[in-house]
Amino acid sequence: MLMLPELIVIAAGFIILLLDLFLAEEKKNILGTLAFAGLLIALGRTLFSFGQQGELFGGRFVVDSVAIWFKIIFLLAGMTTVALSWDRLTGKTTDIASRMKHRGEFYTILLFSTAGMMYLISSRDLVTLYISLELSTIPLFVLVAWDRDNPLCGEAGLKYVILGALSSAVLLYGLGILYGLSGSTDLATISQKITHSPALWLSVAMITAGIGFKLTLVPFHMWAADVYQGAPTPVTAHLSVASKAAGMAFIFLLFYRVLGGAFQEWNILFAVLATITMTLGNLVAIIQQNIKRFMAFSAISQAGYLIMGFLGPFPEGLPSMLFYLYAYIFTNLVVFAVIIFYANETGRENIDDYRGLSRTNPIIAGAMMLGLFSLAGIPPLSGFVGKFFLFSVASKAGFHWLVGVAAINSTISLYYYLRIVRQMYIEPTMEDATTLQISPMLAGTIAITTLGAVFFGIIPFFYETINQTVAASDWWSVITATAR
Amino acid sequence: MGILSWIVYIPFITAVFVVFTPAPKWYLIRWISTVGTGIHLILTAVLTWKYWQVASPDFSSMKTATLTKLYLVERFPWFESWGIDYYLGVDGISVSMIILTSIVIFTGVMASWHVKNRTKEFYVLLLVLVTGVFGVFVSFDIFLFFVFYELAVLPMYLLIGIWGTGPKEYSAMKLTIMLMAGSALILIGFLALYNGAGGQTFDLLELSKVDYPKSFQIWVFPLIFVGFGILGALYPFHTWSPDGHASAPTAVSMLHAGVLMKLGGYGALRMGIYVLPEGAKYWALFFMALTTINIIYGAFGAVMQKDLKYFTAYSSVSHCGFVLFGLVTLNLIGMKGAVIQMFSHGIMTALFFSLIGMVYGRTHTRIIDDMGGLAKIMPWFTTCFYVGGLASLGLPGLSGFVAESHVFLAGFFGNPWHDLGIMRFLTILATMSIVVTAVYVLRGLAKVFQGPIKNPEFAKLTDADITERISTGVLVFTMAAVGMLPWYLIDLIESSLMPFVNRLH
Amino acid sequence: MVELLSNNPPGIWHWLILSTILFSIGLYGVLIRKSAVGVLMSAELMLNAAVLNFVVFNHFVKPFTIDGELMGIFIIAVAAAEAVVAMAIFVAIFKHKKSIDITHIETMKG
Amino acid sequence: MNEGFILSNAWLIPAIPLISFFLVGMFIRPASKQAAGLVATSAVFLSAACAYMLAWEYYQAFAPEYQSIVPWSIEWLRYQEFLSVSVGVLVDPTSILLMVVVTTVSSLVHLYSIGYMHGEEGYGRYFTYLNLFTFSMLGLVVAPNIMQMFVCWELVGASSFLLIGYYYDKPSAVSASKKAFIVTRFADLGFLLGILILGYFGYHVYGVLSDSSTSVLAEMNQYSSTAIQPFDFKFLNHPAVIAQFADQGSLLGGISMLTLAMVLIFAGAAGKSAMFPLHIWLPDAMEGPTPVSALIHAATMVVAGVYLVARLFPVYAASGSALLIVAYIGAFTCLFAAVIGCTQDDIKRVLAFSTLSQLGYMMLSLGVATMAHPLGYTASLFHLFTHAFFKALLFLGAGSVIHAVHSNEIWDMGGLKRKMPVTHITFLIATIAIAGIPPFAGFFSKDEILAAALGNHHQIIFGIGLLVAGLTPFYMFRIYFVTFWGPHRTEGAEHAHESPPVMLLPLAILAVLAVIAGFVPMASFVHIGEPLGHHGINWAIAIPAILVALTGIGVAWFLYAGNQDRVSKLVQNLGVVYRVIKDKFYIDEVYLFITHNFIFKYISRPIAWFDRNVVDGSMNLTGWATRMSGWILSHMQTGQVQTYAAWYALSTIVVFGLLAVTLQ
Repeated sequence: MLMLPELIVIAAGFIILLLDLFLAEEKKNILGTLAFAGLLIALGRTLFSFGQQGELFGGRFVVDSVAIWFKIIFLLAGMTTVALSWDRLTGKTTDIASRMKHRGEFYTILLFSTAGMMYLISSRDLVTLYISLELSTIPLFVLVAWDRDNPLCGEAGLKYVILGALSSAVLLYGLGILYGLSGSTDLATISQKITHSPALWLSVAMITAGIGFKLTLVPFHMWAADVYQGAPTPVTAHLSVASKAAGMAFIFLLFYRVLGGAFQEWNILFAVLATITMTLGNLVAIIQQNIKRFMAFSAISQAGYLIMGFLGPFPEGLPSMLFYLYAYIFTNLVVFAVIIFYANETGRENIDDYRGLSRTNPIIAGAMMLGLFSLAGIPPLSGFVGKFFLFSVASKAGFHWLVGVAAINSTISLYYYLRIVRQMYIEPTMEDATTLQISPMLAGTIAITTLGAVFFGIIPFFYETINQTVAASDWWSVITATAR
Repeated sequence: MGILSWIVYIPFITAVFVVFTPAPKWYLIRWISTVGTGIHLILTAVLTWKYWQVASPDFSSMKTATLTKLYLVERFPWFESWGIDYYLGVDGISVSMIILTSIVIFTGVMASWHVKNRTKEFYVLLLVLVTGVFGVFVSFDIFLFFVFYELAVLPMYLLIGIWGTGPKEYSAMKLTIMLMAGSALILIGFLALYNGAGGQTFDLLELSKVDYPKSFQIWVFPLIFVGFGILGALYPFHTWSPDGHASAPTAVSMLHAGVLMKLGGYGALRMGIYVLPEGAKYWALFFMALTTINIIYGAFGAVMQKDLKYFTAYSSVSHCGFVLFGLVTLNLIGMKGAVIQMFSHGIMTALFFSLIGMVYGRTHTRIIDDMGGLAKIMPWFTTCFYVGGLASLGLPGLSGFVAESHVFLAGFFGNPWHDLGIMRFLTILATMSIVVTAVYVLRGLAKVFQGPIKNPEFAKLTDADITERISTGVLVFTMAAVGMLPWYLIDLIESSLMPFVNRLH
Repeated sequence: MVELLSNNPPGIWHWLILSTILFSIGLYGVLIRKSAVGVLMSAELMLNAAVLNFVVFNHFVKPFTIDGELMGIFIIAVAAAEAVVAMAIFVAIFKHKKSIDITHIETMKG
Repeated sequence: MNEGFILSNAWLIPAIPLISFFLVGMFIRPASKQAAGLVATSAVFLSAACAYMLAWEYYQAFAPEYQSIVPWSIEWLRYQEFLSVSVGVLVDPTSILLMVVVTTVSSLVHLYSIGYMHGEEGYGRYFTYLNLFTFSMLGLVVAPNIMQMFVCWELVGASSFLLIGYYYDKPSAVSASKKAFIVTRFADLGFLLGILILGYFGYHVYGVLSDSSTSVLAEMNQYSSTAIQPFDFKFLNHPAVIAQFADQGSLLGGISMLTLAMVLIFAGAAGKSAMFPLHIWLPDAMEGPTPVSALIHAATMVVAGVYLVARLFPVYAASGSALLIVAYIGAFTCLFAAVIGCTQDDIKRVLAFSTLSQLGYMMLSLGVATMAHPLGYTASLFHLFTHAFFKALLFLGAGSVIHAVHSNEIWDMGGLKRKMPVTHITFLIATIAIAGIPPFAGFFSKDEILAAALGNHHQIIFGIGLLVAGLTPFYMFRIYFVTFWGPHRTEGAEHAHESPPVMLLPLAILAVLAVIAGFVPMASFVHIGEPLGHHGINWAIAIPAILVALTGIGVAWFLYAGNQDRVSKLVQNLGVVYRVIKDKFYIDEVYLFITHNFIFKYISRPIAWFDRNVVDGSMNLTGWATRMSGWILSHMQTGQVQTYAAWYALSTIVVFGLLAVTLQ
């Protein structure tokens, strides 16, 4: 039963929705557990179905190794988000302002969004593609604007929803043209029908815009900073990993499956996008004060590195990108977990507020430092390994200048990541500094994600598995088929 | 796990032990680190002996070899699909560098005996850093090399930032960023090497077998050389070094000037000249000019310095200039001189910085003019300082002379590919530095130690205690040993250098 | 008149131009309307342009399939959902600011 | 070659002081001062004994034609194949001569110091340094190759630096030691470059020879325990090699490579031997303890330069112009120093200047020699030999006086004749010896020098030599009269008393040597080319020389033996000339100006500034620019959702354009 994971997630969502109506407030902790359990089971099922390939609904829903890898990401992201939002939803945070209400709806919506993402990577048809995309996006609008009493939240939601609508309109227009050119909504068919023509370029441009929105590629990134800053931090974390991964899935489908053949010589587009994305992200991140906004720009620059994998002979970069996606997600979640922990306890969100954290909570500070270094691409952490592979792909494609830009950029990024490290380690502690209590949930999250961030890169098993399974999947055949 | 892995990981294991020691027990931490590094020192001796056993039979056959021969190799596949291996091995150069590092870290731990503030983190970072250094010296897979390389560079930020003095954040940040920019260049170069060879393997020796097209070598070599050169304080990228060394705590300056700056020379030799001989030939003269500037400029810069650490830092710039200068002469004598200079300067500058740290710990000033007449109060320190100073101005019988005479001779002998006239001219310029060095060393030392006691406060200061005597004594002894019996070191490295030279022809 | 129209049914180009015009109007609205609701409506207009595209292409390129119409219907549905969410958010904002003039919603910048 | 024990183990001679240096320095000194002194001294006496043994065995084994042999040597520094430096012992008459001189004087000075330095703090340190010096000097003397000579050359420089700065809390001493080291260092730069040139061409010639005529190399390898190397003197001095050198053509600016190399090397020699204009360090070096001045700055180290030139004499001879430079610089220094010597009041400084002028003699006599008429060579080394004894004696005598009077100023002394008879007699002997009155030592050597100068038709140099032969007795007797005759001028002089026997013994021994040293048939031992045979005194030159000397003494007696107003009147009349001479022609001031006002002000400080502000500044600028651009870019983020939308639409079009362009 290939669709089981998705169904489990959706079912869990509905169950929570219903229970939420009947349960008394003090009993509602069960909901979080349920959500977590649902995702966990789905994850188990997904892992279990490794190696299976297959399709449903006349090939409109396909499961293969790449899809499975993505689903694992989405499920992990969902679980982490549940874990991260736990204290806020159960009102265990020291800082009152950062508590969140309506956990039932929260979990439901989160699960639906996750399900949408899982469908997204499995879809092989414009219709399903679009539907699942919206299914994954619209709940996020809601989540971003979750805290009704917080004007920033509302502002973030507004910006997100308006720009989201705009981008989906543009995307749809592009898809429409694609449909017009090929007369089919089946991706494989489209990829065989299309030929170079200004209309195709226009549609590609529009699709790129749509994808750029989700993937926060400069110059389609503008919503990111404000939304990340305004949204409740767990949601920000979710956006920064899940939504980006969804964007990745989307771009995989469209550029690998549809435009792959025609796409070989379009490297330059990605080179340019990658360059401006990472550069602008890094430069603007330097001067940020609010750490969430800071992480937004850091995430933008990471997207820049990520799409370097598209350069060069086509499927080459695929495993590297998947690998880096994982590395990035682990690492990013470490940082966000610490941010959430700190905000929960103190309600502080500025970089300067992290002064002397290494004195009060050395272990957490250490985890944060590892996370930041991994983001900056410092060996032997996973962030470095991932980057190294991506750079190598670009270099292999002959884009040495791009490698240079990327390498210099990671130096710049090191500069601003070190700003935080400096606050934590070098600056004197705050006057009112005391050792902060950390909830088991967050502690566990931080521990696991940190281990991930460290060992994912050192132990070759992960990359090699990704590499083999992806090679076994039908993505390569598709590419070679359309490469004509 | 073979001996090389032990060599690399003993510091790390020590660090782990330290991590699990409760922070208030700083004396315990101190002892653990001392014992760990002590064990490492012994192990290094064993390694040297083993290396001698296995390698000495080949010394004669290496004369014509064009490919480095590795010993005590440990190799496991790591990322197979990328051709990345966990690949350790040594040749004479690595061994000499390991000896250097092992001595310096041992003395460094001893010299930072009095670090009471956050001792735990201090030793952990120190040991992690030195793990990276050892890793660099033994890894022959350029991915692994790079991993260790950055591992060695980064802890510096915290070490300087937390335990430093003066404008420490600024210096630490500048140092880290500049060095990381350097490693960015190196990364481009490495990836180019990898993909230029068809993207099959990161094995250095395999890559060195590939003969890259000249045009390729011409643009890759400067990336790698400058990338490493930044760490080797290549002019004009040396400016991190004075501030960094001035702000860093004792042991860190020792390690950084003593060992880390050698990574630059080592990398430039191993990754640059060895893999890209054509590029080296193309650029040698240019870099020779730069390094000449290094030598002269550093020396003259040192004359005017007021702060003992800046003083030493500038002299390091000058002396590291000799390393790179020797490398780009592209002949056996020069490269040998470069490696010996790495060793000699490592010991020498470690001695200087440890002494400065110890004296500073007593006088609480590093300003040369504020001191004076310390010789009466601290005879031990004075003696060590003078031995170091004489070594740095190349007095025969101490290690400095062995290296510098090599380098000068090499510059004068020149090589078949470059205009002898220019090379000699540059060499003559470089030789000028021995006078300038004499000037600043003697002025500085005289101001600090000789003459009447400037500050009555100093009269009640004490001379070196036992740990300080051990650490400085070891360094002085090494320096004199190399200076008087240079042939051991020379035999160690010469045969391993032959391939580098033969490849060029 | 009727004959004229019935004899010269509009071809694909007319429809495409129409959809393009719609799209452009929508974009224009998104860019210059002050009221959030207006902006949202313009966005919907753009979506409709896309819908029109699908339907038209379906009719002219693949007359005997329904993929395009299907897509169109879905889009309309989704657009509705999107509108609902957007409206909810607007309401929430209106509670605080007593206005939904989006040019004044600029707390977060830089 | 089966010869005596010492000859086969000649390394003992330098090794013994070295060992004792380490022993004393590390272990004995901390334990007991007295022991340190005794051990150090006895060690040097031992090596002196070895030196005599060696001389004896050598002259037994290798008469009559005294080959230079290398009984012991090991490879020390291997630059590359066929280019390595060995540490060894070269034994030939010249080196033996020097060994004897060095060990003798050194041991006597050690002995003397036991008394002189008694009660000084750092007594042990003193003897440690002294041992170090003796070792390095012997190493220099026995060097079989130019590299070893350079090594020991530096070491003697260092130990002299340490000894001059012995009173390290006395600023004048400190600056003097710095000055000495830096000036000689500057000279050594020339030496080093010379070595580089010689090494380079030597290496090539070596290659040529080993290809073409291996017989030559084989011949060189005779009598030496390791294979010949390009740095070896034996190699460099070999006619075949020199012939090759000669046609190596010119190096920089048309100067022949040989001349250039030799001039550079002479620069080094001039630095050590304090030839004009590098002489400035020697007078200041008198800040060191007096025995040190006696040993290092009179008898041994300063003659190293002469020795170096002598060692490379064939090569110098091959490039005539270099040798000419040697001659004239020597001659000039000889006169220049003597003139200054006439005006100084510090007894040690006078001696220092006399040392300069005597060194000038040695240099000039080397300069006037040729391979055809090598008399000058012998004369120079002969003078070196005799001078070592009487000059050491003078210094030790002066030391004994200073010890008694606690002042260096001759005008603080006076009338010590009766107070310190032994010192007085010995000092007088030395004075006469240096004045060149027969039958004392100085007479013979000086006579030979003058003969050599005239013999090779260097009239000017001969004239200078003769003139200085007059000046020398004048200034020497000046200080003699002022110090020992006349009334006691100060308290110190009042209460002066004779020094302890341990100091007087060396004086006595040296006095004997100063008398008899002249009778050594030097010419039959030390010579270059074929033996000259012992030619007698050339009275045609001797008589005028003696007369000139006697006039000098007479003038000195007239001016200084009686009342002082004659002097003051004379000084009045000379006026500015006197001032200029007394201030040593302001050479030091010139140097000071160049170093401080030029090098420091116009090179070092600008460089330091440039580094901080330009180089470092540019780095900081980069960082600043990065942050700045970030700040500017951040203004794209206006917070206006419609701006974002506009960007969005615009960039979609741009992407389309990009695609359209790239895909055309």
